[in-house]
Amino acid sequence: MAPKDSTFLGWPVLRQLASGDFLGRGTSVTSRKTREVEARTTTADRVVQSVCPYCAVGCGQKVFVKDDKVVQIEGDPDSPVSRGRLCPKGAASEQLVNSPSRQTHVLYRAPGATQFQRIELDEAIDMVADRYLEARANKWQEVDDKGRRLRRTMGIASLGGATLDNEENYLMKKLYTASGAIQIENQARI
Amino acid sequence: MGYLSRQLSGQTEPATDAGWQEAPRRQGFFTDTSICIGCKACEVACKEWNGIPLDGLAITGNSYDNTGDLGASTWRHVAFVEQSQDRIEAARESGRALVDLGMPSMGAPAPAPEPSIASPAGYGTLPAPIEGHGPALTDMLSEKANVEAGGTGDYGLTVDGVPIVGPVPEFRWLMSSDVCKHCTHAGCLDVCPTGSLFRSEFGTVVVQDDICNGCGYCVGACPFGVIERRTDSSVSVTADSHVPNVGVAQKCTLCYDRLSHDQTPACAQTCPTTSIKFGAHDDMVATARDRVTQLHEQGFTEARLYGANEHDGVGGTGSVFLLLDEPEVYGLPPDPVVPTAKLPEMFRAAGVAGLGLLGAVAISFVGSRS
Amino acid sequence: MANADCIIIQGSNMAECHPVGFQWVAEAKARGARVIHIDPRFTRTSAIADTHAAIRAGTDVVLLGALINHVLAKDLYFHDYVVAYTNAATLVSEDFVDTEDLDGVFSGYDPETGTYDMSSWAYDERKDGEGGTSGDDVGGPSGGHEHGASKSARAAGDQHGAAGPPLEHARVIRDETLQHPRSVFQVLKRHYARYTPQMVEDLCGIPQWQFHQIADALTQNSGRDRTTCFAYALGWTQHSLGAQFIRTAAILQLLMGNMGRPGGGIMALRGHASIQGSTDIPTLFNILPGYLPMPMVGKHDTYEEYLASISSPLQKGFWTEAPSYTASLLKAWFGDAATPDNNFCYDYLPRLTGAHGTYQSVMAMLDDEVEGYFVIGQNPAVGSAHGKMQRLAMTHLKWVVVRDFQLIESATFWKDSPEIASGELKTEDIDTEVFFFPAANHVEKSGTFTQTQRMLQWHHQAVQPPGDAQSELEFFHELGVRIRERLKDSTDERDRPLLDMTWDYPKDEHGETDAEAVLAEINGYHLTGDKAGQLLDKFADMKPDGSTTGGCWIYTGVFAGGVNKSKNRMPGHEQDETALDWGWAWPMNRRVLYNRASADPEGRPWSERKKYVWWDADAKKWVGKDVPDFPVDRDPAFRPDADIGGPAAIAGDDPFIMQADGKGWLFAPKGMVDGPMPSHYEAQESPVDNPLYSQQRNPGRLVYPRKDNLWSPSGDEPGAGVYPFVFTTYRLTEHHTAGGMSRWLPYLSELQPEMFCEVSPELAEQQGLVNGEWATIVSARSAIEARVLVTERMTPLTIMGNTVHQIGLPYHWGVGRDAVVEGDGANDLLGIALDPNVQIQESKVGSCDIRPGRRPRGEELLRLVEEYQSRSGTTVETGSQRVDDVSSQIRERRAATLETEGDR
Amino acid sequence: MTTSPFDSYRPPEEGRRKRRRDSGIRRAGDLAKGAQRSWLSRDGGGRREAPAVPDAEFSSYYGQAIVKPVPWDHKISAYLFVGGIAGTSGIIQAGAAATGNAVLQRNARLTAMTTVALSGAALVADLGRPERFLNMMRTVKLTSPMSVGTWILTAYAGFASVTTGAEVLRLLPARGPVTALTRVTDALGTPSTIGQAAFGAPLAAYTAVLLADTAHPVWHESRRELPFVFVGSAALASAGVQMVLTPTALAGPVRRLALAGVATELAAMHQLEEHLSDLGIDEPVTTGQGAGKLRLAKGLAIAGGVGTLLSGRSRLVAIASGVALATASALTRMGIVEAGIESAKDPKYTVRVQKDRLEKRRQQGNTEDSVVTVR
Repeated sequence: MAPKDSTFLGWPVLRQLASGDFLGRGTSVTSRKTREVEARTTTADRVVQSVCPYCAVGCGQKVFVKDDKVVQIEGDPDSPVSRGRLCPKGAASEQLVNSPSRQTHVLYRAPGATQFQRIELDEAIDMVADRYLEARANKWQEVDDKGRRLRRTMGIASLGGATLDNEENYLMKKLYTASGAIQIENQARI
Repeated sequence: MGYLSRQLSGQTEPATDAGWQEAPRRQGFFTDTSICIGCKACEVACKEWNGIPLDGLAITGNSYDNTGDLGASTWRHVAFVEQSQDRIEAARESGRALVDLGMPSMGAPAPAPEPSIASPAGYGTLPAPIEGHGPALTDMLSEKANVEAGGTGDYGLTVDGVPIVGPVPEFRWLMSSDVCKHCTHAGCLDVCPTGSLFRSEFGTVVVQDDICNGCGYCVGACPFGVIERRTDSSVSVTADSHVPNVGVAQKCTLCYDRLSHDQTPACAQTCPTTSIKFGAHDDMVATARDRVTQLHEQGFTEARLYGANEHDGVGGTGSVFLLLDEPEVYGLPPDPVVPTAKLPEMFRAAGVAGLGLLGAVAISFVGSRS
Repeated sequence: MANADCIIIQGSNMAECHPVGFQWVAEAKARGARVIHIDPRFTRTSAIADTHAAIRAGTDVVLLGALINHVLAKDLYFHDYVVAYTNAATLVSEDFVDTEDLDGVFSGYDPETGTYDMSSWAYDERKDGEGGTSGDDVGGPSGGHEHGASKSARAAGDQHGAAGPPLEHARVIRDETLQHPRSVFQVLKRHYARYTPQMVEDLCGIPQWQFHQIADALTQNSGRDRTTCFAYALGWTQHSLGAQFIRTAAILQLLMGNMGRPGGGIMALRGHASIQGSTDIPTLFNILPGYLPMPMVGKHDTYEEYLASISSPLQKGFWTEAPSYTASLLKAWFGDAATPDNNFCYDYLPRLTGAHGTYQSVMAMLDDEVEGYFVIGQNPAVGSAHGKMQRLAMTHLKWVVVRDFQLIESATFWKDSPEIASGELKTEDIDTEVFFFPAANHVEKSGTFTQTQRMLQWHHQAVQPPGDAQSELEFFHELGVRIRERLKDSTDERDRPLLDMTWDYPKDEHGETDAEAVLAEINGYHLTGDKAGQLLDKFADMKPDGSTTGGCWIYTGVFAGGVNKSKNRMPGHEQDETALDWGWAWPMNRRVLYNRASADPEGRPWSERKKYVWWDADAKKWVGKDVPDFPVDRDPAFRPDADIGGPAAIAGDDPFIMQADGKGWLFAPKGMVDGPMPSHYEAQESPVDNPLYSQQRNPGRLVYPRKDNLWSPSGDEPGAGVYPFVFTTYRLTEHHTAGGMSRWLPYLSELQPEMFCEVSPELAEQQGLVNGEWATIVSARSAIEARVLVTERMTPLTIMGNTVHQIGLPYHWGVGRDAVVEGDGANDLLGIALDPNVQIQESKVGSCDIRPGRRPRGEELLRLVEEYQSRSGTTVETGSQRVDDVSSQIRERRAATLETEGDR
Repeated sequence: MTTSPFDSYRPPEEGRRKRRRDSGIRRAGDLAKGAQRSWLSRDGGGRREAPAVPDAEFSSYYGQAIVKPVPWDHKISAYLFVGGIAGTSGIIQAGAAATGNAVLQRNARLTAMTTVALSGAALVADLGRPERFLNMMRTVKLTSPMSVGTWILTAYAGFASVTTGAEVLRLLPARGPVTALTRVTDALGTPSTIGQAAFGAPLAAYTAVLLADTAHPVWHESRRELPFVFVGSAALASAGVQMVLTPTALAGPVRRLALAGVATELAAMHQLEEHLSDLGIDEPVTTGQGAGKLRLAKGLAIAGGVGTLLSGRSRLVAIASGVALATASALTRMGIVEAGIESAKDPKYTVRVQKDRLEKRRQQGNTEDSVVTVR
């Protein structure tokens, strides 16, 4: 190991003369930072196996976490689907997760308002729950014109799901159906 | 000077020259452009791993290339070239001409290898024999003779007597992922006055951004126009809007940090079609030669290697490419020579000039003793 | 796919949209496979393919039909396979009349409703049974499944969606010589007789030599020891007869014997991480989990009617177990409240009265019939057809909930949509309440995605979501809890489902709903007996008596033995290429559906090369590289009694076990609402007259004539010249759908920063377009601007002697202020015309004009669009009539086929 | 043209769609022309607009540069200019000392110190990270003209400070510390004077190598001529300065030096242009911005030379000539720098030189050293 850069003996000019690297190309000119180089993939606290969130090929991803922050996402060589490879979108997953412009607060826009305003998550869910039941009641259809049973509401529609987990789609369909909401769709039909 | 010139050109083991005792095998890339699909995953994976800032949000109108060229904030660049038939024929012809020139064959030309999973065939590759089925090269030749003799295609390779394989395509779209060449004799490295650029134990050329003082000399010394000094016009991609290493020379490090921990470089790891291959340099060169041989055997004489010759102007490149047309079509120099190769000559000329100056002054003072 | 000897990529740009999946194509190529790309544009896929054929958008049925004709006429089909495994030998009812005889419609067409009575398409039967129940209603069960089923499932002709159309029994008449004029084989032959190479050249613009090149590649690489694989994507589905495109390929693949075999099949390349899962466990209006239909009023009023409509007890296959699947689902949902006496709360389910798809909903919003809208991980303002209608509709809502990572255009439409810019809308006048909830992403929650080959993969949570961000699981569970809380004292009967619904899920250490518990509920449990409380091992364990639960029968087995198999992660290099120990594929971890077909009728592999699943005579069971998709101990020689049904009725040589007759359907007696065999119709908007029939467009398509959904004239209709060019929309590698996950990321944005249009040098010359400058594209709906990319990758086609120019438009950009890059949205040009089977809009082809320069701003934009409309004489009626005029005698003949139905 | 057994394998010509377009349709080359438009310049790009390249001569990648120009501006020209003056002044002061020309000696030494300080400043100012200029001292890189130059400059500055110190002390009243210091400078006087001269020559000459040791065609290809251009330029510039500062009676040697400098520079410059035009890359030095400066420089050099020759003994003419010569040198440096950067920005220079020499070698049957191989 070469002496500390700060010391006189660490002066590359002397290291040039001392080492075989007379022209100062390699061993003699490395800085301490270089000699102690680390990789995010090796310093991570844990590695979690995940799946790419973009298209439906289902490429395997390895998520590297340090201090409870995602520091790197790359292809999982173990995956027989993708063999560790990712497309540009998959390769950008880390940016998707840590995007500076990502929203982390609930925003509310009142009727006619020109701006969003922040509101509390808890309050927001309550507001939605109230409106959900109101819309459900307002547009409730118990029977059709022939008196046949419909027991549904046309007041609520939903779009989306192809980017979600199966478990999430399951709960959504269950809740909507039990509420009588039928206008449920997702990207499969876009 | 003798010692110096030996260090400045010709075949050599760069890591050893740089003082690395028992260095690992030299590492490098082989980029097979014939199977590149231009997805640009390499560009993104590289930027993501190395935290490289944004460099521009304008469309260029140059096919699908909105990156432009390699630079301080672009360490992988995918080139897109659209060509119609006449250009393809020209490329095929120029490639054939190279064969006729008796290009260095680096020992016995490798026999055409059976296509293997390791190296997926790509652009225009003809069907290879599958367990006796399917058209083999010989099948097609006999087929041709057969058809010309008024016979029918035994291998069903013909439409109305015209074989359906291997024509010069009417149009083609070349894609090629360019990267730092990690030259055996690296101009950028040798002209660096601070020792910021250094030769790693893997034989790669790396910038130490904590050392570089941004003199910019390396920029002019690179025969491939790879390295560049980062300006403050780069745009941050992080929340703190910090742009790293402004005023410092930047280029591909061949993921020195990953290599140091036995990991594949980000670009090679992500490449969906293994167009970018990574490994020991001589293995890469061998693979490259097999591949070009395979394509030639199949009649695609436009295929050629770039940088696989350790006798060339930069002593061979650490990143070897398989191209399908002349280098300049991809924005690569056709005969790169590292400027430092001529250093002894330059110093000699400067020395003479300097002595001349001394002499001239001396003479001007002759007989002017007051 | 890597095992294919020839790969035909059509209606997909695989290398660009699924680069990593494309590695298998590259590998097949390395092994010597031919790769053929058929697409309107020369794309990055074409660059690697051996052959690229530039086809006119929307004419795929002509090409595929011609291939069918080619293999039938020249006897190039896989005879043994076709006879044994398809319904080629089956006789069709005497009542059936083909489009060839009715000038563009099949028998049973009702011009009033624009729908078919399918009874005349039925098989002929040994004993006289009544014809089947009338066909699916519009957007009936087949909908979800059509787009949902992937690959072989669809390829096998399994079009009947939620088990869709039952056959009363399997007593069909077969003529194994295929000579009988009413045999499916002969019917098919006649139907496609006019689909010739010449027709391909004239209509698709593909020269005949190239057609032969494709045909030879296909035929030489199909048969006993070679297989060809088709890959398609939205280039096929997004048409007014998209489902029929896929059917045509399915027919072709069945004829070539490429179904249920390694390296064969039809691969659906899908665009979202769990789009397969979101149809298996649907957030779709028309189906329940496992492709069980949503009850339709009038058709499914009682539980019995409902079950009967799914399958008849006498038909073959696993759909006869539908009562078990349904009961288990209802038990999973309504728990103890669901009992045999109340039909497991079947009446809790709301009823459909027709199609309630996203486009119908949007039009309902415009009529103020919808109050609230949940937009979850989707960006309709940019990603849905007719963006303007989408955005206007949202301004009619009382409230909208948007859940996403970034402030997508659908969350900010009220302040920066194009309509604000054009003055049509004023922010202050928009009374819609907007709730934006930050969503958790894939590394911030655990759960399963189902990828395009039906494989479930568990993704583990890596970190906690930031700030208010939540998973949908957490949000909707919490919403449900609070809704139930508000209703807990309700005595209103309509609230019973919400209150009886099972909604108590364990929470993980972070207090969040445990996704694994939900997956377990989906898998299902034994409720009674010695196994009570244990997870089900297979869907065959489900019972119709309420003694089992299970939220989605096809997913049952993911928890076999109580182990979450979606977490299986045995490295690929440690197992064979089938990789059964990575993730879990439905059904029962089968990787290739109907793989019984990979062996000959006697159960021997068709060839050593294509060995996959075969009958081990000694062990008396099916063995091989994959889980047999067949009763494992069913002897090939077994022949069932015609009077029994269900799995027991599957003969030893009936590979297509989900089909009512166990055969692959060359002719669909049921399930396809717009015809038992695909016929070519021109797109809703097309510069070409349909030369095959006087019927220009698909008579079964869904059109919505309204002032805000106009169609430009087609073919030689007056005014068609005002919109002379064809445009097609598509994706780029560098972006993702409507951009919500890509246009906010600098690294992706810089790779494709601006909206552009691709035009041929000829078109550029003709219209004065300059590379890199601006151009304005005008359709009957809207006008957008884009940078011009002049490229020889776009080729003018000669169609029936005329030059047809096509324009390529990526659709990733939207007008907003929040994204890194923005631009006009190509989807704004589109109108709404839907495929009747699957309710998918036609977004792959439309008519437009293109001119140099930027589009006008403000109101001027509207003027421009109106000016074009009036110049072309476009009205609400244009392009909206269902049937085109035909001779009176044809009209009578058509009517006759309908009356016969009436009489029966 | 048959290039392989397979090329005869073709689908029938008739009925084939021709992708090949008739003339007048844009191709890659034309696209490059399109690339000239202003919208190309990237916001936040720091990118150069690519000049269009005629497709006929050779193909390029959308006309983009192959090599990147050094990120240098006229601070470097200034460095070359003052560095040259410093170096030569260092020799002049020795000559003056040897010939006991005290006035010339003092002026030369003060000039040397000032200019060497300026050159150092210019060098640091041109760095991307000026605060790190000391890293130049981190290593001694014989392969790096800039490193070698830095050490030359340092050594030179060391000697110069002693000699200059001596001159300064001489101007001060001899008492107290001054006397003590004078003793030191006297002791070091002679070796310093010689040292300064010894390092003066390389200081004036090495900058030619600094430029030549790059991939800029104009600089690299003129590597043999450039040193002589530069020493000539340095000589006439420093002589010019002394003609301005020093009474004509004492300026005889520098007038002779000026003439020698003018002669050398003109001759070498002529050689350089000849050589470049042989290579077909002389445009940057014969036409265009840089070339304009070079022509002007030539004119001023001749004028200054003639002035010196004819009436160097007239103080006014001497001053005028001196100024002319110095300006000429400055312009030469700027012209060379601009020409070199221009030759890097346009790929045609890079490609032309390389293809020609490649072709020449191939004709000689030498293919062993080609970067392109086929096996």
